Amino acid sequence: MADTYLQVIFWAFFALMAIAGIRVVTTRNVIHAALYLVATLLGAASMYVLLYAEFVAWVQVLVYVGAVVVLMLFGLMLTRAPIGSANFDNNQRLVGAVCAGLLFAVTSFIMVGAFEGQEIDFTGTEGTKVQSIGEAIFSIYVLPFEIVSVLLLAALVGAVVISRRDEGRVDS
Amino acid sequence: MPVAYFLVLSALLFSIGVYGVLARQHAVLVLLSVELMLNAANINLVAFSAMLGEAGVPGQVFALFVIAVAAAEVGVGLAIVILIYRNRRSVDIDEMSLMKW
Amino acid sequence: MIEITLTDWQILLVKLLIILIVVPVGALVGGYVLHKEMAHMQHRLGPMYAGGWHGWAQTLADGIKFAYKEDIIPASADKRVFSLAPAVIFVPVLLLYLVIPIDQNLIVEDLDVGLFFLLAIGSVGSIGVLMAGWSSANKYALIGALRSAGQLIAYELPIVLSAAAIAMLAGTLSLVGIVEAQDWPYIVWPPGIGLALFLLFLAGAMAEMALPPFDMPVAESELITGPFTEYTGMRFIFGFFFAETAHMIAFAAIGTTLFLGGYKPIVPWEPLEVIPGVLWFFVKTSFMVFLLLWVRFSFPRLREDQLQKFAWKALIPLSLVLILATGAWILYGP
Amino acid sequence: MALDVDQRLERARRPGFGIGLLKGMRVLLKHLFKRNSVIQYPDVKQDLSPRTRGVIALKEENCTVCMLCARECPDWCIYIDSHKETLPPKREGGRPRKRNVLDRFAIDYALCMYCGICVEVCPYDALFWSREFEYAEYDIRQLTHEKEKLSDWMATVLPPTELEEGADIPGQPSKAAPAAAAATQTATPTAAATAATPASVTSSATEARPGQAQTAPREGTAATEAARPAASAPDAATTPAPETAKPAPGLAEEVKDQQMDSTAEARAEPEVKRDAGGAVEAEGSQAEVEDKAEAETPSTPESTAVTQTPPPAAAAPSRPAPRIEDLEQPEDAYARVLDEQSKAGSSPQVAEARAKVARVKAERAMTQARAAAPQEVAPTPEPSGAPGAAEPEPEQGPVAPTPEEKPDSSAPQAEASSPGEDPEAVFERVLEEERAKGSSDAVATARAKAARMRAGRGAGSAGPQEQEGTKGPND
Repeated sequence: MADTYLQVIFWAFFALMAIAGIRVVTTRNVIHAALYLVATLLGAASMYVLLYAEFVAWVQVLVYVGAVVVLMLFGLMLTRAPIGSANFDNNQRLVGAVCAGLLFAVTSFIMVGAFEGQEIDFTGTEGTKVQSIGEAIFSIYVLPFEIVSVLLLAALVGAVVISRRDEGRVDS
Repeated sequence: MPVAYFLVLSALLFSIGVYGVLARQHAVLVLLSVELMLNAANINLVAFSAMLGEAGVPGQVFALFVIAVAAAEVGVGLAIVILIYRNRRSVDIDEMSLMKW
Repeated sequence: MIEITLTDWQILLVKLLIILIVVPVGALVGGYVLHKEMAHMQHRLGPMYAGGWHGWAQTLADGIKFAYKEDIIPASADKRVFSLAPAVIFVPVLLLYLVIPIDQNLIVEDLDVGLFFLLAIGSVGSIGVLMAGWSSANKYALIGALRSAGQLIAYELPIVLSAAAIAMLAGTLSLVGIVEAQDWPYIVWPPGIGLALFLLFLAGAMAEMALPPFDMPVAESELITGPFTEYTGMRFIFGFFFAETAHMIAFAAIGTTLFLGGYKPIVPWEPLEVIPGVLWFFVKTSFMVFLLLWVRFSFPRLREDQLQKFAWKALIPLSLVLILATGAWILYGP
Repeated sequence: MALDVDQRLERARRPGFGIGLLKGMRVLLKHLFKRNSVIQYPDVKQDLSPRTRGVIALKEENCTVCMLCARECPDWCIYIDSHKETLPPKREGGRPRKRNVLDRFAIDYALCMYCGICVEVCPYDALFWSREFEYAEYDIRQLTHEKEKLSDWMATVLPPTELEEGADIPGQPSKAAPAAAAATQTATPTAAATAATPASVTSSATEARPGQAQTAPREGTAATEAARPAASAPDAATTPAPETAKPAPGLAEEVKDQQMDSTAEARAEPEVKRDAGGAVEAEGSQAEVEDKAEAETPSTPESTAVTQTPPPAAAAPSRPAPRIEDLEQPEDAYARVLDEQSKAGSSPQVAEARAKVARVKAERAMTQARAAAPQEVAPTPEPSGAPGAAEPEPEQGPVAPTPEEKPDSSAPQAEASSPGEDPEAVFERVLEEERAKGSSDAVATARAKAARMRAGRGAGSAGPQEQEGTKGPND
């Protein structure tokens, strides 16, 4: 019974994500692309909630929607984001579509075949507690965690260095 | 619920991302497509984590790492895009052949 | 005794309905308080006519007036994005109320990651602001939206970090758990750190809501109302005024929950326990609203570069230091 | 003082980081609980000051179409149209008279800048300030208000304010009159001469001025003021040409005397309001005169003083001068004020300054009382002297230094000397008087010398001074 509800919800979000995802790569307006990406990301967050991974879901919303997409929109508006449509595609559209279609066919065929009959059991689970995630990060995965933090620091410094105007040099 | 559903969703998102990377000219749009692909990977990780139940916590941990890396990538990527835009008044990656032989 | 048995879904629906009623009413009252407090602090009277007694119905009248106004969408605007933006701004604010514990058991959903939910949902609104600014096809609106985005990215960090310090102290992300973990001299405990965290949170919250002195995105004198320049009627109300007031009350409630001991009595004294937690919560939230408005009316607007400098050079380093201090307190404190 | 402010600012800036922010918030909190002073305008109307410049009202019957207002208006916002009417001669065989009839009087309030020059300049009291201010229109063209509207506003013109304590009562001889004469140096000699000869005032002119006669004694303070009511009598149409009715300074008394006899036939009842309005004007000018008299150097008032007609005997109803014994000793006053001020929490500098002022006032009061005492016993009998002329020490103003420091030139010479008196005698007398007053030798000698010089020039008495000194130290 509960599974039927979940299935309905899943397919609804599946449809949302598929449509929004396709619009991200086909729309002719950059801002719309970013906004469709927001829809896709929120759909993904909903999927995480569906999978009882609440913490990941909210991290997704906080980092992706709250920061990454805002940054994207910021960058788009700083560069050039006209209202109305423009062509942002190159002449590899057909090639890309064929590649993507093939990829989708192959990967889904393989994965569906490989995980045939594997079920996610939602009954009885309370979902993953934040505590267990925290314990995992700070015990087994503390090295990757530290590496990620160094990576973030490097990215921060790098971004500042790259985008900073050199003093005294006039930009074209 | 079969885990295959989520895997199909993930595959779909990833393919869409691949198409975007191949067919888009605008640098920021390419970045967006890369985000799509990363998210596809995340859905996979979380789905497997849910499938494994209590043993699947590392899946979520890795999803978090992916998100962190994606944030770093976007930060640096956008910085580069803005720098290029400032220098060339264009964000068309097909025109960026400056470093080509 | 009438027994009402409701299924989980029905309970959830009732709760949502209550939120849907309470939040707009709260926003109206909040708007009235805003008018009145501002007026009296500036030695004026404020609204005095609508409704008879001290203009109590002023915000209601405003709302009705806005409902009757023509909904104008600029010709060169991006119509879909333009119409959607107010909803993207308002709905997250509404969602904030879902996890705030009004009393120990009076909460729509006690999420395991309630605090995180608040922070995450609170940051979605900026997408709406960017949408509104860009789709208006108006330079002021776009500049306002960009300022808003920059401000949000900068001030999200102090909020998140101060909330993280609170979570460290409480040892949980659940808001009920955080309230329960707080002991009596709520805000001043641990000494110094608590108050500093509170101030940090206050500054970040005011910036996040784009309240003066951090209201550069909507600076009336420079950018008219920034991203909302082109909005009229109900869209303006929901995107701007309602959202602002509801956001303010929500942040007051969050501040109460995180720092002022939520629904607990002000002092741990036996007779005070009789007073229901809802009342304590209400009193403390009102105080927070008053405080936010007080700060808002006291100070002039910063400049955009001062704002960014303040965030990156003062608040964020300070919050990092405070996180360290909190950790030290947990490890070595009593 | 400047240093003090700087120091205070410096002190205010000093406290630590963030204190200023809290201070700002404290100010707002204080205001939150302060009683609100907002007046809810459309419901509650503010009690505006009597001198509010709301709108200019026109008293149509007073207007003689002299066009002064229109000419003086800096904005040229007054429009006047008129025509001439010929009236039959008043007496058999007389000349037919001509009279201006006002057709249009309009003020464009969209242009008017409310400077009030028209009100000031109107010689016949036809324009008044009204406190009315709610005359907004939907069209800027409708802001040009015609005389009907302007006349309607007359109803909103306030009666003149109460006279100040000690001021002259209309209809009684003015103690200010001689002082005012000092200020009317601009009066032409001929006018003055006319004034001196009562015969030149025609009976018809007096007849025509019942209203003026009422105000005249007061109006004597300034020639132009006195002239106003003449034409403002309601039956001005029947009077002879108004020009002749203009009295010269000092004429007032004559006019009045004659009026006493001929009041019976005064056809128009004196308009109380208008007259009182004149009184207000007179008061204003009187104050001006006082100011002038204070600032005047001794030599200035001479030219007019000679033409001054002798005032009635009842002149100078000055308040009795305080007795010396009742006055506070200057040093006592100094100590008392210093004490009071320091108790009230004033800063030392302020307290000291105020105490000094008090001392100066006390000293002055002493001097004046001393001088007034002998005068009351034996008033100076000079016929041509103004009543106050014998009053020696004029008010110096609050900032005056102690008498010893007083520069000689700033002390108006109040000592009267009748024309023809021997300069040497004047010298001796003034010297004696000054000594009696307690002036220092140098001052006394200097004043005496000045008096001798004036006497030598035959200029007669110095400017008669308002007897302000009698107001005592508490003004």
